Amino acid sequence: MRSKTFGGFAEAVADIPDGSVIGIGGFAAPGTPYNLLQALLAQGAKNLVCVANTTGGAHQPRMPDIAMLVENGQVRKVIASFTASTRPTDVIPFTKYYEAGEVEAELVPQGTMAERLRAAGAGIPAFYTPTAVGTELAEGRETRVFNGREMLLEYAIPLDYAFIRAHRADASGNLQFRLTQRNFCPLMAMAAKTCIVEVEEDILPVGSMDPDNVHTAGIFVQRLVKIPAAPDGIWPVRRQERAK
Amino acid sequence: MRSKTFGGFAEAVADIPDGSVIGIGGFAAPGTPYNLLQALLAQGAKNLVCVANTTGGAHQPRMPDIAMLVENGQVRKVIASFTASTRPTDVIPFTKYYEAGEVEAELVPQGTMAERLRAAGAGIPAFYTPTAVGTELAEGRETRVFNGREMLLEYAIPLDYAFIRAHRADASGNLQFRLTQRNFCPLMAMAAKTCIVEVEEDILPVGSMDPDNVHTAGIFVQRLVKIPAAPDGIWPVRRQERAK
Amino acid sequence: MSGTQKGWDRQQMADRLAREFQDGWLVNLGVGIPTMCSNTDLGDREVTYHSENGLIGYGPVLPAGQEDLHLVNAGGQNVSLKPDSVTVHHADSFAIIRSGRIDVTVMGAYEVAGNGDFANWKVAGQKGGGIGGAMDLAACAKRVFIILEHVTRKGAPRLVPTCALPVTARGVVTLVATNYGLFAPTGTGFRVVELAPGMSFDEVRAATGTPLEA
Amino acid sequence: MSGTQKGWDRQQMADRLAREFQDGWLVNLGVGIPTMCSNTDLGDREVTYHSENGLIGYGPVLPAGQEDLHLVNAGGQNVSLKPDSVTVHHADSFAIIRSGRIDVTVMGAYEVAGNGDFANWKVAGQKGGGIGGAMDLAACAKRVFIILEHVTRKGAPRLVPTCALPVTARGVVTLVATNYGLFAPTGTGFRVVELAPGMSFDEVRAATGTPLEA
Repeated sequence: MRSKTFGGFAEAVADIPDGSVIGIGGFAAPGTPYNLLQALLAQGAKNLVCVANTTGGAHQPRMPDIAMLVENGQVRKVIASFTASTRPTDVIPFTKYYEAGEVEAELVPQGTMAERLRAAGAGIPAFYTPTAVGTELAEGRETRVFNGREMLLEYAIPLDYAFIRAHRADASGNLQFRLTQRNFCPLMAMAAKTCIVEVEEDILPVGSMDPDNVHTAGIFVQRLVKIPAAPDGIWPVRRQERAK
Repeated sequence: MRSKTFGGFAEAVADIPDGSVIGIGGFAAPGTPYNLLQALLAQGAKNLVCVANTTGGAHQPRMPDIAMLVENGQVRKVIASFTASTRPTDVIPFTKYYEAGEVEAELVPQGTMAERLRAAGAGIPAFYTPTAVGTELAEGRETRVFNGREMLLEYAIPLDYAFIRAHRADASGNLQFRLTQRNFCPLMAMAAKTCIVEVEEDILPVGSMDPDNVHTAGIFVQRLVKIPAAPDGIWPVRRQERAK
Repeated sequence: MSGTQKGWDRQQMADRLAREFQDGWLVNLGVGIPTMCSNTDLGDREVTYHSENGLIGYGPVLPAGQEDLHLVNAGGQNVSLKPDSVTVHHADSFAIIRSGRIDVTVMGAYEVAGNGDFANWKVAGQKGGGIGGAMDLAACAKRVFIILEHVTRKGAPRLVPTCALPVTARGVVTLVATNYGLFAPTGTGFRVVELAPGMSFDEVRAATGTPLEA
Repeated sequence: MSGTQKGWDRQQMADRLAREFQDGWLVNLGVGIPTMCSNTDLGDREVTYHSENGLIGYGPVLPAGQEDLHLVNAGGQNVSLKPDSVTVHHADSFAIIRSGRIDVTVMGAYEVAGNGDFANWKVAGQKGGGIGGAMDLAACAKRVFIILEHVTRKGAPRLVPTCALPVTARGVVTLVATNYGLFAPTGTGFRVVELAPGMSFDEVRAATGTPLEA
């Protein structure tokens, strides 16, 4: 079988065409594929649809995020559970471009987004959920009553690519995440035609993982890149270390 | 918090009322809750609906199975992916009662059954699937076209009780399964109001499990019973050991 | 509490709601003041905190320098593990929420109506907003507790007859803590469950935009 | 193969289909003869065997006395692990199937029609049947290969114009191995891909219940 291990991030994202739908894992820092995002900024593909929990925060210093792809003119549409902060004083970088009409956005409740990604990965085209019934998000959309409760019809979100970050991988692409690093990553992997993973630890030989404790099976993973040590690779640091 | 550990199987199933919907985990031997099934045979609850992959096989010696509950007059209906063998020569015990009209059955494709259980555990009342479209199982039922493909509407299967077998448990109910023991067990646990687990190893103190490698979280588990050594507990044995 | 205190501060609002938590509950705390519920001493009652990013059971935020950077709660704070903590992916985490297993979700809000509607994801005139897990939690948790200041900075009531802002969910709020007290929606207004120290019923009623029962 | 051989035996039918497997394929083998595909030597091509009970990657059946009783394939046989094996629960296992990631599923059948329909879950006059994972696999795998005897014990053809038995899925069969050869559905009949040793085209056509192209 062809090796899944790529030598660098540029090589791993080189063939991504304009117009791709890309899911980007991560919730806060854990699981966020900063290195792949940075490589995509350099690669320059345009008219992208980005699916992620957020577009990036208001905090400094900024890490590579979707808002930077927007600033770079690469994004047509974002599907996310936040397009603005809930604190009016916390203006996130994405909002400016969104309010100026330079990018489209689809705002989706977080659990609905997770389930729509899972549905894509599970061959389920659509499902019903109680979330968002009676809200602005459900206006003009199809609902149906089950057991006396109104439910909203939601559709799968299939991805062309998934960008995720994992703690460990073996050469066959079997992945393990650490603590809350898992979040959307396994769902994005399932939903994508091509899943690209930045890996924190050295890539292990096949046979190193307990078959019962693999979080994403290698059949969902196509490309692996080991993250080099800083400053060549991007690694989150503690707040007081950032302040130094 | 109240302890989840019960002293025996009889005690763990004592309060199950007539008419309950009970999911029974297992695929072939692994994960099958033989001890809980035996306790339910003794307990005697009637008009049960049993949800499981099979009703039990044609092989001898028989282990406790759903067909025995049927023979014992305890079952109103079975939901399963097999109500007969695909080999006409392999007549399973359930078939006799089913053909005589003594029990109802709903035949469900295995993947659809798994997904309907997961849906119940995930608060999804219904979903669409390509499986069984164009077959006898879809006759008279609602279908809908998504992306040019006809899909069948399927409903969640919520359970009153789940009976499952796990390899390891800690006192908070966190579970680990071994190899193909997992099968339907985590889905039945999610789908049920009350999940009862027979556990192979000694029940571990809280804090013994890696949080990243728990297969079913304790919040889905209400009752644990350690399986005693044979002959007090039921343990599958290898074929040539059975022949002795 | 001193005799000169008037109303509750943020921690006191959180404490008052946290005292409603029952032994064995699975509790989801929203970002901001609701997080402060985890500081409340519940005596011998044990609750499990659920964070929608796939963390079932977590402990206090760790001090600077001791954080595990792989471990955050829904607010992005570096929390700690408990002995029975479990991590799952986002679909499994929201399966817990959607299947009704969260005993209570505590959230902030811009306004709450007496019919149980509330709004917390979009301010007036804004394009887009911040939903996160709030709509799933609000629609599916067994109980929805809201913490908010009783009035806006301009003095307008936040307990209203009908939400003017786009709602997060309809008819779901079961209990509301403000700096003026604890209130329960009645369908057509609110009932005072408890007044904060130094607050009179008439004073609170005057600051409430919808009928208030004693 | 000796000059006196007429047709293929069970292992040869399995071998012939297995030789179609390409490097890197994810393959699901049904109970019975299809399982024998895993005995075929594929040279340097590597395939991964998927079993619907949540096993991704498995090796040969273990001899008596060496079985791990926690490890079975879909046929209940005690198979062995491979270095990259992964176990998942049933919903994740069928997510793999339903999302179209199985490159080929190989199944037995009672009959196959030239339009790609096939039947393998219910015999005539039976109440109920045995579906297992067959409907999910047949509806969703990229390719459906069928292995069956060319005729019934009574000599009736199993390659038919229309399935008389209730179908498992419609229009999905891509390749059929019988003891008489290898056949591809054409929509209105079958085309001979290869004849088994000792079989003539006319002989096979006479035993086929629907048009056969050379």
